[in-house]
Amino acid sequence: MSTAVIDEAAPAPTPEVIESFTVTVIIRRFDPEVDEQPKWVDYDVEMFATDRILDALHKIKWEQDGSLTFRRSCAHGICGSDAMRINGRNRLACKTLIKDLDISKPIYVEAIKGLPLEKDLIVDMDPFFESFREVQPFLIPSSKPGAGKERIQSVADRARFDDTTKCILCAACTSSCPIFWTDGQYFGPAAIVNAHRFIFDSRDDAAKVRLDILNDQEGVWRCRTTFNCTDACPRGIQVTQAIAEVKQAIMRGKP
Amino acid sequence: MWSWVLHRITGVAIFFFLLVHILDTALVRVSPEAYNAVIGTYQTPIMGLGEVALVGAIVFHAFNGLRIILIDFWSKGTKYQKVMFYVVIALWVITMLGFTPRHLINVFSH
Amino acid sequence: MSQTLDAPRTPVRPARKKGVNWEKWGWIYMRVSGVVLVVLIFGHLFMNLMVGDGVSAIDFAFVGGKWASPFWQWWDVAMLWLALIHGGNGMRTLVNDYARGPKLRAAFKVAILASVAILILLGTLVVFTFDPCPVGQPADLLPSFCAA
Amino acid sequence: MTQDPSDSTIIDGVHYHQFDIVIVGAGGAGMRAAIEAGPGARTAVISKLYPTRSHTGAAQGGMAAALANVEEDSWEWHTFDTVKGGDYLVDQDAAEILAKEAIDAVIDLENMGLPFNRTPEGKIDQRRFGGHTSDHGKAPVRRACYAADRTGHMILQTLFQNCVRLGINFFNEFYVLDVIMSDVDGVEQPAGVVAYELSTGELHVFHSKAIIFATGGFGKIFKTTSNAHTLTGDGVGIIWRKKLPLEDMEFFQFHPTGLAGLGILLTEGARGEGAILRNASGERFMERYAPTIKDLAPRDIVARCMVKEVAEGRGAGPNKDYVYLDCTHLGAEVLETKLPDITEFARTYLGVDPVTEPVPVMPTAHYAMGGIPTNVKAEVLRDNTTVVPGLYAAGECACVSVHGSNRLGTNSLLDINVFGKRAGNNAVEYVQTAEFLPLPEDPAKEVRETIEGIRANAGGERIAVLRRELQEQMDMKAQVFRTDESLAEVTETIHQLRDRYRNISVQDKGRRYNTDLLEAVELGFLLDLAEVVVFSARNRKESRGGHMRDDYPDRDDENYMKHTMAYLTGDPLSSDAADHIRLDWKPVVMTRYQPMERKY
Ligand SMILES: Cc1cc2nc3c(=O)[nH]c(=O)nc-3n(C[C@H](O)[C@H](O)[C@H](O)COP(=O)(O)OP(=O)(O)OC[C@H]3O[C@@H](n4cnc5c(N)ncnc54)[C@H](O)[C@@H]3O)c2cc1C
Ligand code: HEM
Ligand code: SF4
Ligand code: F3S
Ligand code: FES
Repeated sequence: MSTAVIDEAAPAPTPEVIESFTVTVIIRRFDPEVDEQPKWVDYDVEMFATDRILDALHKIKWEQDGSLTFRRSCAHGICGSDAMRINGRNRLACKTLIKDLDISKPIYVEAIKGLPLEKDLIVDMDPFFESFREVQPFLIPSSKPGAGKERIQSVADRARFDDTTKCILCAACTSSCPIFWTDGQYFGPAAIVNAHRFIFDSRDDAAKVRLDILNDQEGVWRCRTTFNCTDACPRGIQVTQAIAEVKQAIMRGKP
Repeated sequence: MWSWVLHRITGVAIFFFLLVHILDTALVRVSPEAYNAVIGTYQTPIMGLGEVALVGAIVFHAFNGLRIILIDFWSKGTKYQKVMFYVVIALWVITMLGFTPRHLINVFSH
Repeated sequence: MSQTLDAPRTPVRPARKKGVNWEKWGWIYMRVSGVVLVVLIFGHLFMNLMVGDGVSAIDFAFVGGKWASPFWQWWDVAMLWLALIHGGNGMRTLVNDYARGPKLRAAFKVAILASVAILILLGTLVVFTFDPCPVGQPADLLPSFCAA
Repeated sequence: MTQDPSDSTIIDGVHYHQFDIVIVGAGGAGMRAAIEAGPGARTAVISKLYPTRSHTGAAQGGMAAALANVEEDSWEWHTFDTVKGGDYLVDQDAAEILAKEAIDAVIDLENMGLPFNRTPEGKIDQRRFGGHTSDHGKAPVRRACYAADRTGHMILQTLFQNCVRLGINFFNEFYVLDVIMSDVDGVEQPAGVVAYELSTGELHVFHSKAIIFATGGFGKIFKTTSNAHTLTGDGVGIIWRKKLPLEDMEFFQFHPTGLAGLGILLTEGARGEGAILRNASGERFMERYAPTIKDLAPRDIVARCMVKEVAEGRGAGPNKDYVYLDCTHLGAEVLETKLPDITEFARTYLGVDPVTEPVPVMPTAHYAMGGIPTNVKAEVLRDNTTVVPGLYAAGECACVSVHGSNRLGTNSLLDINVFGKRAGNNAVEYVQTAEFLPLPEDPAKEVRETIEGIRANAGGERIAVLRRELQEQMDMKAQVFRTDESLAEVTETIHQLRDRYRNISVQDKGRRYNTDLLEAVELGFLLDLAEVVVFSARNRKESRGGHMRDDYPDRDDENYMKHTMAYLTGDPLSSDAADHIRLDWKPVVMTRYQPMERKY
C-alpha cells in the first residue's frame, strides 16, 4: 500500500519551500471617468505570509488589472505614499504584512476617508498639505548663529521634540480622526504634530505664533482625544500626547 | 474611539433628560398634585428600568469624563489611556452593581 | 458619515476675531465643571435614589423638605447651572461637528442657547421662589413641618 | 499646493507656463537648488512625487563633513578618503570642493532647522562610516553628521519646510518626459520641458531659461534594490534620448547590507556603531579581507567579500545564500536610540529582532555613481568639456564625478546639498542675462505621440512581465560579479525585451491618474539605461570600485584610468548596441593624490 511507504520514509526535512496561499482582497474601486459611485471588487491573489499588502496590490495591478490605481514609492514605510484603510484601519500598505491579518476572511482595502476621492485608492492630498503649511512648519529663530556655526542645542532639548520629527506626512492620522471626517475644517492631527515639532524646538522663537494659529475654532480644541490618530500612525508617534502638549502650551501661553 | 462614541451618546442622552427633568421639577411651583402626578410616573417599573439606564449613562459619562480630564492634564495620561478606560469600565460595573439591585428593590417593592 | 467632503480645509468660517477665545475657555469649562459635577450629581443621585426608599420616596413633600434648607437649594442651583451650561456647550460641539451649512448650524445653536437659558432661568426661579407650604393645599401632600 | 501661475495659457489642450528656472525633481538635490533659486528668479519645481515622498527620505546613516566636533579631522583627509574610496576614478578638483563645502552644507542645514543628534556639549554629533578615516587611512574617524538613522528623512523634511517658508512653486505629480531643445546657431540648447500631469493626463510645456535636472537614481533596473519603485531614471533617460552623453554608467554601487531577499537597506551606520558581519560559522570574515578597518571597509569591497563567502559555501540560512549582520552586542539602548528605524525594519519585514538575533543580509543595488556628466558648476556637458548653456544637473542623476567608481557612505547626502546648492546659484546667475529661446511649433508633439502610441497599442505584452525579466537578468548577470559572457547574455535579453516592448499594451486607457501608462513609459527609460550600463560595463575590462569583472579581477590603471562617456548615435532600436551607442573616454582630473593600491 502506498501509505505504508510514506510511513516508513525517513522524516522529511523541514520544508524549505515556504507555502503560499490564496488571499481574497476586496478593493473599493472608483474610476471618476466611468463610475457614479465607488464599488467593491474582489481579487484572488497567491501570497506568502511575509508579503505585504502592497505586494498584493502590485500583483493585482501587474497580473490581473492594470487599471488599479494607488500611490507608492519607497515600499518600506518611509515615504508616506500609501496610507489606506485596510480592514477598516488606516495603515501603510507597505508596512502591513499578510501574516498579521486574518486571511481566513477577505481583506478589505479602500482609500483613506475624509479627503476627496480621486480614483481607486488615491485621494486629493492638497487640502492635507494646506493645513500643514498653515501652521508655519519651519524654523523661525529670532537670532542668528555665528557665521559658519551651528546653533547649540543640548541633548535633552533635542530629545524634547524627537517624537514629532518622525512624521512622514502620510495622513493616516488625520484621515482616521472622526472629527476630521465630519468636519474637514479641523486642522487635523498631522498639522498639529508638525507644529509641535517646532513649538518645542529650543532653537525656535515663534511658538507663540503657532500656538495662536492652533488656538482657533478649528485648532487643537476640536480634538476629543479619540486616539484614532495615535493608533493609526505608522511611525509610532504619540500623536494625542503631542496634541495634549500643545493644548497645555496654549494654556500656559508658552511651550 | 469607542470610549468617545459612548461619551458622546451618553452626554447627549443626559442633556435631553436634564431638559425634561427641570421641566418636571418646575411643576412643584404649579401645585403639589401636579408634581406628584408626574413624579409618580418615575416610580413605575418601566421608568425604573429607564432610570437604571440613565444612571448608567451618567456614571459612565462621569467616570470617562474624569479619564478625559486626566488625559488632558496628567502628563502620563495619554500613556495610560487604555488602562484608564478599563478602569472606567470596572468602576462603572462596580457602581452599577451597587446601585441597580437597591434601586430595583425600591421600585418593585412599592 | 460621508466619505468625503466637498472642500476640506477651506476656511468657510472666518478666522477668529480678537477677543475672548471661547473655544479655549469652553474647553477648560467642560473640564472644571465636569469635576464639580461629579460631586454634585453623585450627591444628588445618592440622596434621591439610594437613601431611604429611593425613587419611590420622592414626592412634593420630599422636595419641599430638601429645599427648605439653603444648603440643598444652592446645591441644586449650582448643579442646574453647571450641568446645563456644560451640556449646552457639549451640544454646541456636536452641532459644530455634524451640522452642515451655516444656516442649519446657527439654527441649532440658537435652539440650544434658548433652551439652556430658559431652563436655567426657570429652574433658578423655581428653587428660590419655592414655597414648601403653599396655602390651600391638602396637608398630607406637604412636608411635615408645614403643620407646625 | 500646485499653483498655476496666472500666465499659464492653454493652446490645443496643452498648458503653457513660463519660468526663469525649472527644476525637475523635488528630492534633496532639487529642493536644495530651489532654496537658492526661488528667491533669485521665477522658479518652478516639477516632481512626479509629492516632494516629501522622494527617496532622499530613505537615506539613513548620515552626511559627511569634517566638522571635527568629536575628534580631529580635516577636509583634506575627507578628500583623500573620497578619492581612494572611489578607486581613484574621482575627479579630484570636484572631490576637494565636496569636502571643503561639506562643512557649510551641514551648517546650512542645521541653521535651516535640521534636528541633528547632539554631543554632550550641544554640538552636532558625528559617527563613523565606511571608508572615512583620519590622516589618510590610519584609523576610522567620526565624520558622519546624523539624526538617528533618519538623516535623509530629516534632510528631506527640512528642505521641504524651507521651500514652504519661501513659497516655492511646486508642480506635484507632474512627470517630466522631455526636454525641449531649440537650435541656436546650429547648437541645440534647452528651452524648456514637457510634463504629463498625473491627475488629468494633460500635457504642460514649461518654457524656461534654465533647467536643473535632479531626478535621482535608477536602481529599478535591478530586482534586489534599496531604491524606490519610482526610481526609474527618467531624467537620465531623457538626457540620453536627446543624444547628450552619459558618464561612467557601468559603476553601480551594491550596498552590503540589504535585508536578505528584500533589498531594504540597513545603514552602514550600524557597522559604524560597531555591528559585525559574520558568516554561517559565526566568523568575522572581514578580518581576513581588510585587517585594518574590517567591517568598515568601503562598500564595494565588503559587498564583494560577502558574495565570495556565499559563493564559497560559507553562507547562512536554509539555502546558504546570505550572511549575518550581528548587532546583538550593541545592546537595546544603542539600537533603540541610534538605529531605531532599521531595528524596526528587521522586526517588521523579517521578523528578526536585532537586539537578540543576527540579521540576514545580502548586497542590494543602491546607488548610481554614473549619470549626466557635469562640471563642478553643475553645468551639463555635451562632450568632455563643452557646456550645454542653461542645462544643469545635480544629485544622484548627475556625475560630477565626486564618487568615481565607488561612492563612500554619507557622501551622497553631501553631494545633493553641495551640488544642489551650486546648481541653484549658477542657474540664477545664468538667467540674469539669458533670454528665453523660441519654442518650436508644437513642443509637446513627441511626448503626445509616445503617450498616445502606448495608449493605443494593442499588443499582448505586459509591462510587469518585461520589467521583471529585465530586473532578474540584471541581478543575475550584471550585479556584483560580471563577466564578458554574462554581460553579453544580458545585452541580448535587453534587445529582446526592447522588441517586445513595442508590443506592450496598457489596460488603463483613461486619462485621470493613469499610473499604468506611466509605468510603461518608465519601463522604456529602464530598458535604455540598462543597455547603457551593460554596454559600458562590457567595455571596461578591469575591476574597479563598484564594477567587478570576474574575468578581469584586477584594476588596470594603464588602460582604464579614465571615465567612460557613452553617446547615443543611431536608432536606439537597432538590434546591435554597437550600432547606436558610441563609447569614448574622458580623462580623470588628478590634483594631489596619485593612484595607489587600495588596501584597508
Ligand atoms: C535606502 C537608502 C539609504 C541611503 N543612505 C544614505 C546615507 O546614509 N548617506 C548618504 O549620503 N546617502 C545615502 N543614500 C543615497 C542618497 O540618499 C541618494 O543618492 C540621494 O538622496 C539622491 O537624492 P536626489 O535628490 O538626487 O534624488 P531623489 O531624492 O531620489 O529625488 C528624485 C526626485 O526626482 C523626481 N523625479 C524623478 N523622475 C521624474 C520625472 N520624470 N519628472 C519629474 N520628477 C521626477 C522625483 O519625484 C523625486 O522628487 C541612500 C540611498 C538609499 C536608497
Ligand atoms: C458627572 C459629571 C460629568 C463629567 C465629569 C463630565 C465630563 C465631561 C467632559 C470632560 C467632557 C468633554 C469631552 C471632550 O471634550 O472630549 C464632556 C462632554 C459632554 N458632556 Fe459631560 N460631564 C459630566 C456631566 C454631564 C452632564 C450632566 C451632561 C448633560 C447635561 C453632560 C453632557 C455632555 C455633553 C453633551 C458633552 C459633549 C460630548 C462630546 O462633545 O462628545 N455631561 N463631559
Ligand atoms: S503623525 Fe504619523 S500618521 Fe500622521 S502624518 Fe505623521 S507619520 Fe502619518
Ligand atoms: S483622532 Fe482626532 S480627536 Fe484627537 S486624538 Fe486624534 S485628533
Ligand atoms: S510606499 Fe513609501 S510608505 Fe509605503
